[in-house]
Amino acid sequence: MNEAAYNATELMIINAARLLQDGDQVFVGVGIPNLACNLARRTHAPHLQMIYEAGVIGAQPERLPLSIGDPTLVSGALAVCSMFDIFSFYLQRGNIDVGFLGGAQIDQFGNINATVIGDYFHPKVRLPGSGGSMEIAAWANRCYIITPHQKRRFPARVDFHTSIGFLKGGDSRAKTGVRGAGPQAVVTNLCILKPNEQGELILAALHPGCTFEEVQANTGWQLKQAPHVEVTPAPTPEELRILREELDPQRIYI
Amino acid sequence: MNEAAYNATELMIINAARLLQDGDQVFVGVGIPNLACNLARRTHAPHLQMIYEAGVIGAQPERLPLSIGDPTLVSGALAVCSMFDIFSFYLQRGNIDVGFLGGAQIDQFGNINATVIGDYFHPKVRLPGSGGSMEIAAWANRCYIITPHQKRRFPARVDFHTSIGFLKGGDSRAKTGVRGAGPQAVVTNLCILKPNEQGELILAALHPGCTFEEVQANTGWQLKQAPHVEVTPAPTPEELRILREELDPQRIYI
Amino acid sequence: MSKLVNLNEAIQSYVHDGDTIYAAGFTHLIPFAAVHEIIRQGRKDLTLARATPDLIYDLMVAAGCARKVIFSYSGNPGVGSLKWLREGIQNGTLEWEEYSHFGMISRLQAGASGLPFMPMRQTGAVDLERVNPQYRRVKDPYGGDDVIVVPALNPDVAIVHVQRADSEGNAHIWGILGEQREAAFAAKHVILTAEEIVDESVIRSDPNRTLIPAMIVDAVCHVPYCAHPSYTQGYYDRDNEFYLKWEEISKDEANIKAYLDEWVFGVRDRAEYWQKLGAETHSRLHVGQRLSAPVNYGSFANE
Amino acid sequence: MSKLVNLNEAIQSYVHDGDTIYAAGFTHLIPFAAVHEIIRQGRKDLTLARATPDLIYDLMVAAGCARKVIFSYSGNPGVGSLKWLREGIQNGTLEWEEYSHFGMISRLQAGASGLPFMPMRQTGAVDLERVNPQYRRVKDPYGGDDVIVVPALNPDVAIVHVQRADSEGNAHIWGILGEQREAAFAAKHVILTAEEIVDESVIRSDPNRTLIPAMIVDAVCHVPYCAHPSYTQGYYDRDNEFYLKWEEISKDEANIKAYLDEWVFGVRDRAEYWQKLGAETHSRLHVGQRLSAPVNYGSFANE
Repeated sequence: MNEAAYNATELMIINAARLLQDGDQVFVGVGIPNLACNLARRTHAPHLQMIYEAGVIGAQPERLPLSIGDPTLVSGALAVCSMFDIFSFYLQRGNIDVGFLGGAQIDQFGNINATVIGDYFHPKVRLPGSGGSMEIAAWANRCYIITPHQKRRFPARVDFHTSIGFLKGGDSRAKTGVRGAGPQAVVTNLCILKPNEQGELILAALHPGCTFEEVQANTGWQLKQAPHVEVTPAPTPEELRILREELDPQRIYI
Repeated sequence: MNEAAYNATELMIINAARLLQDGDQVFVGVGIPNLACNLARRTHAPHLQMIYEAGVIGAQPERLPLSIGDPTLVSGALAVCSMFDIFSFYLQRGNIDVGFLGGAQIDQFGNINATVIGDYFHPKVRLPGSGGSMEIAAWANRCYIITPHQKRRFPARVDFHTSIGFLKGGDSRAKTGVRGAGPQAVVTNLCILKPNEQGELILAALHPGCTFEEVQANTGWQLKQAPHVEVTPAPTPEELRILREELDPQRIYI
Repeated sequence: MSKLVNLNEAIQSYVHDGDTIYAAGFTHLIPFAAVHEIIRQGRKDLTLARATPDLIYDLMVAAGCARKVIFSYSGNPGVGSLKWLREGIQNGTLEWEEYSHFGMISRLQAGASGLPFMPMRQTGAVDLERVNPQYRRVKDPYGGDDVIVVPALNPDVAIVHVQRADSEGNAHIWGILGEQREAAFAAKHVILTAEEIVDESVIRSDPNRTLIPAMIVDAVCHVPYCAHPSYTQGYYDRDNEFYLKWEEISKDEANIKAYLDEWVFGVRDRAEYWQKLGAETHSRLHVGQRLSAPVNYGSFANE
Repeated sequence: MSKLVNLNEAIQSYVHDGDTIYAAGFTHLIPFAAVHEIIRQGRKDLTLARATPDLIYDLMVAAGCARKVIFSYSGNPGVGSLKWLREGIQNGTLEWEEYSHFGMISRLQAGASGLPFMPMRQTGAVDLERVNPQYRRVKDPYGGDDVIVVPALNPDVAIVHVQRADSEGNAHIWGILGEQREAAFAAKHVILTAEEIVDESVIRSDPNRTLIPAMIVDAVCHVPYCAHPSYTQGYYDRDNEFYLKWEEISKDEANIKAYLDEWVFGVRDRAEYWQKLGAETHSRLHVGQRLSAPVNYGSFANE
């Protein structure tokens, strides 16, 4: 990775932005997903729409929000509704194209643990819990996970299924009857993992300068590789300029 | 009945108004119930509040509405919500004190038929159906029925239970688990019927000049009488003045 | 991306023979213009779902568009009955499926929420359950009484009239909300008709008022006076005289044919219909001004 | 009939040791002033229910008011964790019951609707179901997949902050609505706090904005700046600096005690608290004006 040209966070944001499509209805959290959506809107996906679990649709924030319930998300939004409505009429009904997920642990099948390290009733570390992610993972048409690549974050099996990816692989997700297609990519500072046909996360693309060995060393299972592992195009000067000058000029997240 | 002094409709409205209590939250239809509520508000129950199944709370109509969805009910109301909310959060939750009911048939136990005369699948006369009355009858704390007293309207058994009173009497209503106390009075142009402890409608009060025989002749079952059948006080000049001059000056309903 | 089209194109694209349609609106905002257009286009075998069929579905039944009605109150509210519906049911020429109001809107709520059903407390009135097998029961897994459930209703098309919308279909609605929102979210396609097409900035000035978002809308049609003889809060009054006259207009084949010929087939669109109503009716339905107090959403522009 | 009382009287009357309380608001309108008053009054053994416990419940746990929390996301949103809650759970000194956001608000929706439970579609994530037996399953009587259900939550008291209310408790809310309305309808008692007490005519000018009706409200308290460090849309900004500082303020017994002594026990009420915050904070939290476009409800006065 060319540390001089861009940092790990910028790299993840830019690669996440590229996965978004024009017209996507995106259920978005603050921080990196928010920046990725705004970058996509300013580049190839001007009609992408951001939806917040707090009940805000089509936000046009005048400043970078700290929380998903920030007042700047509301002023000038297209619509605001109750949380019950956003989860019922939007997410459960199938109106959300993309969900972003994160967590302390992501496993070989894209399952996520954001609840607890250790035993649930006698926790070693208690984490915040599901929030909206249990339903987002199940019901958004596609999900993306953005996370730094560290071995402790990528165990073979998570301690707790806060939200599911492909469960145990094969047709185990489909058999639960959930409507969404599950996690379509995990974007890290080293690479992009994607599910193969069995729902197992495999190496799909390396960021410039990164190697399979580096990725494997930071992954808790024997990582498979796609037949043709791609190399992601380096962040362009224009992507970096928008990110740094327009979206996060105070460098709160990047 | 002193026909010169007041007509049957005025008599029913005034007697219905007297049954309402200050502070009652009343689920109200247009026409006679609407006039009864407005009369009660202008006499002994200034804090009575009218709620319409269309989702209007605390209406202050500038003119007499023709339908329960009239725009004059909305302008200046305290609150307007969706129909789903009015039935869920207000009625089913138990926030409604009084409901008004009507129908083509009312039986010995206060059950109402507003659906069909004859067989449901091969109707002799098809009536409008439940609308909100199935739930109002079950879930309002108290219900009142206002109807002209005619034999065909008071059969011993209704052809169809659109909404229930005391079902077959005894504890049969309580056993259904519905929360409301059921019909507390039937106000007609001849008398007031009230349920006895078995839930059977019996003669509780006669309007001035009316007789038990007259009531019995217009009722389809052997009518019991309360130990002390009262005589309702005649409409007062003030009640009649408010009704005629303030509430329905164009005599649409009265 | 603008979705503005003429109402006749929208009907052509989204309403097909055999569809289940939900023309929304409880007394308020009933989209009569859209239904007149459906009749003009000669659609057949429709299943017509509405809590209150109102004159709008009585007219469609009379015009021969309907195979079936799904409803919860089939009267002319505050006036009387709906002759064509009533006779269709009595004669067995019209299929029907019946609920209470709460059952009907609970079906839409389930449909709008992506759920298979919605629960309701029992009412003790079991006759409707007996005649309509779509009413079912579910055990309360917490040990209370059984609940009654109704299945999701997901119409092929919902037609929803609103006060103002932008060209993509983000819509402000006020006044009686009925089941507008639930019908729109439940339906597979949404045709939005609006009194006014406004700039997106008007919508964005009050996002809490946006009850229907563009993402669920397929077509946006600018149709002033779409709701007459129903009404649009703040735009024109309910034509109560028309509702009272319905008994006469609908009383027999000859009368209803005359009405259809004159007011549906005899005009090209709603603009012509409204002109034809004439100045006296326009003035009778005029409403005065009574504005909402504004609210401050706050500006967060960089100082 | 006016229900205006001081906040301390309202807390005294409606919040009792051992109660289940729901201090509503998703990020927005969180009633910090009410919770400071509960702490000042020394309430014990409370069950604290909120989708996001946020700093408000972390503070209550630290102050020793809580026996149990019911929640769906226990972080400091956008910042980090809630130390006192986390340690209470880790050490086993605090009982807890956990849901997803949708599970939590579905519990309120059931409670607000007078239903025993609400159904949700399956998510495949069964671990929470396994550890929380309040999650149950119900067969779909129409033959689809089982649905997940959660039981009604009916708190003893909901505390709901709003922008403006009349003296009886009819309240306008705008901006993020969270679960304000559901919590109020679900609760046995409702304490309403408001930035402004307005004349009933302001409420009546926009009835669609009235999300909470007086009939379910027990006490109305006029408490400007009630929500700080949370915010009130259009009145003052979220104090993000305070949320960022929480890590430090809450980091140990000494720090949190100093905070409680100074900002909770050290002031009489919210007016004193707000004064104490000082002019710089006031100016930092100032929001500009961005008004909603008015709507016309129509006047129907007799001509």
